[in-house]
Amino acid sequence: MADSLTIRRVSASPDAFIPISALRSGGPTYAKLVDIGACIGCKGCEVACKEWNDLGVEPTANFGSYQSHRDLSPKTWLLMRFNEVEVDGNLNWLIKKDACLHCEDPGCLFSCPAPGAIVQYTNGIVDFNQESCIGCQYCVTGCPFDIPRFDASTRKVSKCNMCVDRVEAGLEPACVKTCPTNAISWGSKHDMLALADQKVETLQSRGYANAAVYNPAGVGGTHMMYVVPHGDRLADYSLPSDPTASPAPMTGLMFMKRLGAWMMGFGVLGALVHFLRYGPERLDEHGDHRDHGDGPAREAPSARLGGHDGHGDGPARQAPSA
Amino acid sequence: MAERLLTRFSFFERILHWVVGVTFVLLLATGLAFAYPALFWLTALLGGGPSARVLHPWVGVLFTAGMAAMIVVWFRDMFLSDSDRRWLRAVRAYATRDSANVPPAGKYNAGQKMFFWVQGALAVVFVASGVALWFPAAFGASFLQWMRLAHYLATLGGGLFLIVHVYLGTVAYPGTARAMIDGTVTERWARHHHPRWHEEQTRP
Amino acid sequence: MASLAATFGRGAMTNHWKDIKNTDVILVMGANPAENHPCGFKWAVEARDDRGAKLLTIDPRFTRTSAVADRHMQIRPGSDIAVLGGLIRYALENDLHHADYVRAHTNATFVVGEEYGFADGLFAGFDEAASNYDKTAWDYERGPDGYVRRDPSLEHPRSVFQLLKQHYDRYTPEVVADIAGCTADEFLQMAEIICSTGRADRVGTIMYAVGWTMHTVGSQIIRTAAILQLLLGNIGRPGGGINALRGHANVQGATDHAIVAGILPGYLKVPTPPQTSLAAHLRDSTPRPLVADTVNYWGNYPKFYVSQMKAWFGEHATPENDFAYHHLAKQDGDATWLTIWDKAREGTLEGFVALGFNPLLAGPDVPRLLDSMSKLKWKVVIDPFMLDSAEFWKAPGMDPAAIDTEVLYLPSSHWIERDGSFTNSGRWAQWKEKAVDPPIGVQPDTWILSELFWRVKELYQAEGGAWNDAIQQLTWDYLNPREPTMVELAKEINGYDRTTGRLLSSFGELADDGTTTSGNWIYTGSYTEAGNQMQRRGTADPTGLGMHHDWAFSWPANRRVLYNRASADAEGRPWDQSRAGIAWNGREWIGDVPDYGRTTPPDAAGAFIMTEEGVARLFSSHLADGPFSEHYEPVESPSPNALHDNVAVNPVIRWYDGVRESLANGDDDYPYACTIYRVVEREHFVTSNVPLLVEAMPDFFVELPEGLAAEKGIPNGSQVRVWSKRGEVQGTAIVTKRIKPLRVNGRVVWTVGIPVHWGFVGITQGSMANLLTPFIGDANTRCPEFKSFLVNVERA
Amino acid sequence: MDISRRTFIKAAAGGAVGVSALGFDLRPAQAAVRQLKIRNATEYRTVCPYCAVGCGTIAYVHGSGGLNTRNTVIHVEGDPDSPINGGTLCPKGASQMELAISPRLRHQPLLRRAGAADWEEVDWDTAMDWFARKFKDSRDASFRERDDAGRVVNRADGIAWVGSATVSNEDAYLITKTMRAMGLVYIDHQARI
Repeated sequence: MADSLTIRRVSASPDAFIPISALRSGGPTYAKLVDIGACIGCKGCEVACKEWNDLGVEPTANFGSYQSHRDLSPKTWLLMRFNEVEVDGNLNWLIKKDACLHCEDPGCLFSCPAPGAIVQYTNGIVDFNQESCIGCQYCVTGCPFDIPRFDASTRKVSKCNMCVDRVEAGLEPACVKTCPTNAISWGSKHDMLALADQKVETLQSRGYANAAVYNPAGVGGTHMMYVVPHGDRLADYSLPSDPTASPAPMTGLMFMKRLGAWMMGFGVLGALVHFLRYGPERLDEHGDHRDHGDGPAREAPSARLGGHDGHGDGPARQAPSA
Repeated sequence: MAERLLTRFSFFERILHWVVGVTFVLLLATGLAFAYPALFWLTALLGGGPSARVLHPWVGVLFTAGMAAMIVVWFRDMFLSDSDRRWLRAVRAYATRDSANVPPAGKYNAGQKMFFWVQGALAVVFVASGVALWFPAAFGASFLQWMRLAHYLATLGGGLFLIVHVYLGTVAYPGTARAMIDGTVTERWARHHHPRWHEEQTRP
Repeated sequence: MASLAATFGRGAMTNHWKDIKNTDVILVMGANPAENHPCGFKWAVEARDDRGAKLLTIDPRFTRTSAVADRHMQIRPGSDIAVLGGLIRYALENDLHHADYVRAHTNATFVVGEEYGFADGLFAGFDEAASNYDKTAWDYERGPDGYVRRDPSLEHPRSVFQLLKQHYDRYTPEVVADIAGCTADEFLQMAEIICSTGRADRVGTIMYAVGWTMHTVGSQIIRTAAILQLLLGNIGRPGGGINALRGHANVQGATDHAIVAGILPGYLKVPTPPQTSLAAHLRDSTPRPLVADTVNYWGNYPKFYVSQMKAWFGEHATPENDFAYHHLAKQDGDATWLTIWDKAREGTLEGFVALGFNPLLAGPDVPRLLDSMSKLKWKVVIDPFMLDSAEFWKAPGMDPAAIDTEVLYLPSSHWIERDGSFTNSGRWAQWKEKAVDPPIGVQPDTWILSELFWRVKELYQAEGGAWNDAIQQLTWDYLNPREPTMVELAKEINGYDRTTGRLLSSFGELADDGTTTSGNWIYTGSYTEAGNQMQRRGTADPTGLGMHHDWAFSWPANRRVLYNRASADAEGRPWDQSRAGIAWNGREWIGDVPDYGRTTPPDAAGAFIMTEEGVARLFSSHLADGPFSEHYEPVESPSPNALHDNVAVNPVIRWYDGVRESLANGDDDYPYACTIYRVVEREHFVTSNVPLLVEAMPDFFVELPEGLAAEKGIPNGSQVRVWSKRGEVQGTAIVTKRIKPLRVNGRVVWTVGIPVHWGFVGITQGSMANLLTPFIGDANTRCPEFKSFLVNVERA
Repeated sequence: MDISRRTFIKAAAGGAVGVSALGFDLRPAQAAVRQLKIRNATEYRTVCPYCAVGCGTIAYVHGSGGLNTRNTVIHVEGDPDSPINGGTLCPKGASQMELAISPRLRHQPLLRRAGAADWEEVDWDTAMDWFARKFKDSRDASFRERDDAGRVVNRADGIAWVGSATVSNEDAYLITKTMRAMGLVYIDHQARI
């Protein structure tokens, strides 16, 4: 088996946050680079993705756009989004390939409660394993890019797997292979970063002063990076400007889970200690503690009222249910 | 001759208790399975991961129904009285079996009443956050993350309470659990734990 | 392509796809390659990113090509000649033309006769009654030697150069802006970039497609661009050229092999009735040199023609019977698409066969086509898929009971089930392997054609009938006569030496005495004794210019860039050493396969070997509507002709019966300009059978400018109705910023866009765009004016 | 996607996950993914059937080609060697496998009689006989050996043949050769439209 499929992280493992690569050496790390400045929005990648991965067809209807689907879906892992924006009086048709970014620190994986349902290979690919997926959709909430999609009929979540079957066989992902204008490149993360810098320079020389590489640090960088002509207008590309793999509630949750584990442990332990100290309560025939039987006299005479009289028996048994 | 028994909980109340109790344990177990990978095997209680994920909210529906009924049936009994407040101040004495310094309780002591109200409040949190997590498509990611936190905190609270509840109801106080089994307690038990209730029950 | 032949001698994309990477400026106009030729367009993006080339689009819409362009200028549909004419003027006015190139390689120096003139929208020689020109009025002036008089100084007032300057002088930036609707500033910014290539060290290319051809002035639009490229010295050079982007897999090949009215394979001419003998036909078809120093390669026409007749009729083509000259029909008048349907409408056409073609949706004026089709006696449709054309009697609004046309549908196999070759836009004939057998129940085109041939032939043998010698004597020496193989046909196309029986290796070996055969002379060399050259898959690229001579076969003679002699100066030195097409090393030409003899010295003849002038024609008498181009309005136009409204439209177009009445010119009920086009997710009509592509672009739509949509109360995504005087369509509105209002001759003109891909057969159905289009065509090619007409719009 | 084909090598079922702090790790080290679907396919070099860029493609075919088999196209993608497209394909090219095996492909000749509201199925032999008969009759009816001026024209004006710009060069040549020999002049294809 190819080295590139050595697993780096597995969802719902006690230390999903600690890369296994700290323990095992991996193979190459790959990255996909999407040059939005060279993208013609032909949907070649979208169609190639569907064809290669046998995702199937879902009925669509034109909703007043060149965009084929309104949103990603379990059958559409890659969607070209179209947005017409005027920048400094010049019309820009912003076309963005929307698909999994394969974060270095994958929020989906961190969110996933099902062991092994999400894995990250040392080559950078974050892959969903549907056999282990329990359908909780926590990955959807954990993804800062809103990528995974839940299929209600199979109760599984899916997303782009970077054509891991092709990558494993030494091929590039289907979208990369097909892209007519070289707007998608494939190679080692190092090379793609270097290429991204070159592309940014080219864009800047063509007048896109704010051209930038999108490889957000909040998720440790991504294995699908963008070269964005208008780096100052990320929102127009529906790219979050500051995505994070560990948002406040999730950090809180992680902390509380650890704390909670201790608390519950101590809870059980506390009960045990209490039991050992005080033991099971033993009552004398009056309902007093035997071990405290010689304590001070009770103030409440009522406590003994009717103690052994027995005449309260009948009504008492019936009263609550009457 | 056998000791005289007092009826503490009706059949219906016991059903309610166990509906809530069993569902809560199942929810807690599967919930902990989802929270702690090391406990993921607990999903086997509901048929494994995917099935546990499907059933957890439905069990939650049952739990919610039971909880709601419980509240309806019991809430009148659960208001804190002045003597309950005294009881609460003396909780340490209760915990250390210093019965002499525990103000006499009615049918429910203040601890039990607090347990009831806190569980009720937690149930509201469970249900509210649980519904959101059940139908995540209808909510935003950030909101859901907060709901996950809320759901977990409720679990934690409920879990801790459960430990206390089970401990007190079983090994710590023998004779207590039967109130939820055959519905009765011994007079001796009643006189000791709920003197005022015992008094009411035994008043001619 | 008529205009490219009229200018350069050959009617094809001058360069090829990968060559576009070598350019400095790419003007995309009348094309939308990002959508219609994405994988070829990659080379434009590569030039942009790797060379810093400027990518420009001029179009009625901001297209997906514009999305990656450096600059886009919106113009009104049908105003292309004004813009290009303005560019010519800008180049000349600012002395930006490549003077050495123009002097060496064009007919700028040629002196035109005194009769020539241009006034009020008409060139000299106009015959009002016949609506055509007497082209002798455009003849060159001859010198005492019988050859054309030339003035190397370019100062003769009747030199082509001076006439050119004078003719286009009217196309000032203001006039351009007035006609096209852009601003003079926008135009000047474009002009500056485009005309920056008029230097030896810079080269620019033009990519165009049917956005130019589909106008009543289509040929002249291309002519204007060709003239511009010649002035800038961009023809024949790597990274240059004027590149016609073909729309179907084998448009180029099917045209080369002449499934086209008026020509025979290899662009030979169909004989006409006045040519009563072979000699007469050859005399009319073989050009005579106009100057002493021209190769005049078409002078070999007799060799090509006789070899073709030998290929077709073998021993039945003898010198005695004029090589079976009368075996071929003599064509009288036009026989192109519009005329075919006109004949059907008249009722003189009985039968119609459509193979791999959906004529109904192809248009124009579908209501008229339906009427014409219903008058046919019979129709045969051969295609892997059911076509709207085969079911025209079921079209919306048709009553089958009222239609007597009998229709036969034959399911044929498709490309992946057949071997054979496709010739791409860049003239590369690539052999494809057969991957699988056709499904059971399906027959290959070759089988269908052979069966038809044999059954007709046998019927004639059995029962006699009209003269049929040509059928009986047609060469059919295939091993399995009921289904010739692709290899047999490829060899027949290449041709043999009849004396040795060997395959020819070059059209240079063809003879006019019947000793050689060649089905199509430009493909001679494609299947030689060395094997199938079209099947070669060598990837070497020693020049680094992407010529790949070992990959497939490029006609003619495996030449990758046409007219490459012009990539070097008069002495044979490349204009730009870093992008040398060919170079003279003192003994021979090195680089590309030279468009010239390999050892012919640079000064021996003009660079353009296919013209009788030996040079390229800035001034050309080969088109019907003028030696220079002129802006005429579309037949349906939202604007008067700003230059000469008395001759508003092309004066020599053919008006078919009833067409004038079907136009809405000057009618306020149809105020908006409309244009139709393809989108990348679809290819005409066949893709309506491909689920993934239907998913990617599901429904018929109408692109509306934001302002117009607001004015009409049409929200994005709502249903909208668009109608012309001929028909109406309905679809989803895409309200867009990508089409702006234009100010044309002082009034605001809105443009509406409509895609062409839908019909009533397919996974999804939608309106036929050609319900709207007018039944009128270009003066030369009869290519219908799909790209510019008038409509009205409302919310449905 | 048939995920069941994807198998993970699992250390153990049911959440037995490792504790790296203890020096061992029970988490899976490697994963097997869906098998490359073209792994055992035969490759054929062909050319995209859509526009005229002429992209080189590779058709992947399943089936041994043995006597008892009929092969099937399972995938088509770009030929990386092609100097034209370098392996890339637009959406049309990328989905051409679907064109090749479209469920809408027809396998039966159909005939629509005059005035009929629907098709009727005919066999190939009947269809071709019908075709040849119509062709000959219309040719005979419209054929002119000489025009009004008495010049030889040998022309059949009653039949038009259109198409196609989508057939191979060899078929295109055969169409022209055959139809010109039949005396047709109304011959055209998509170049114009």
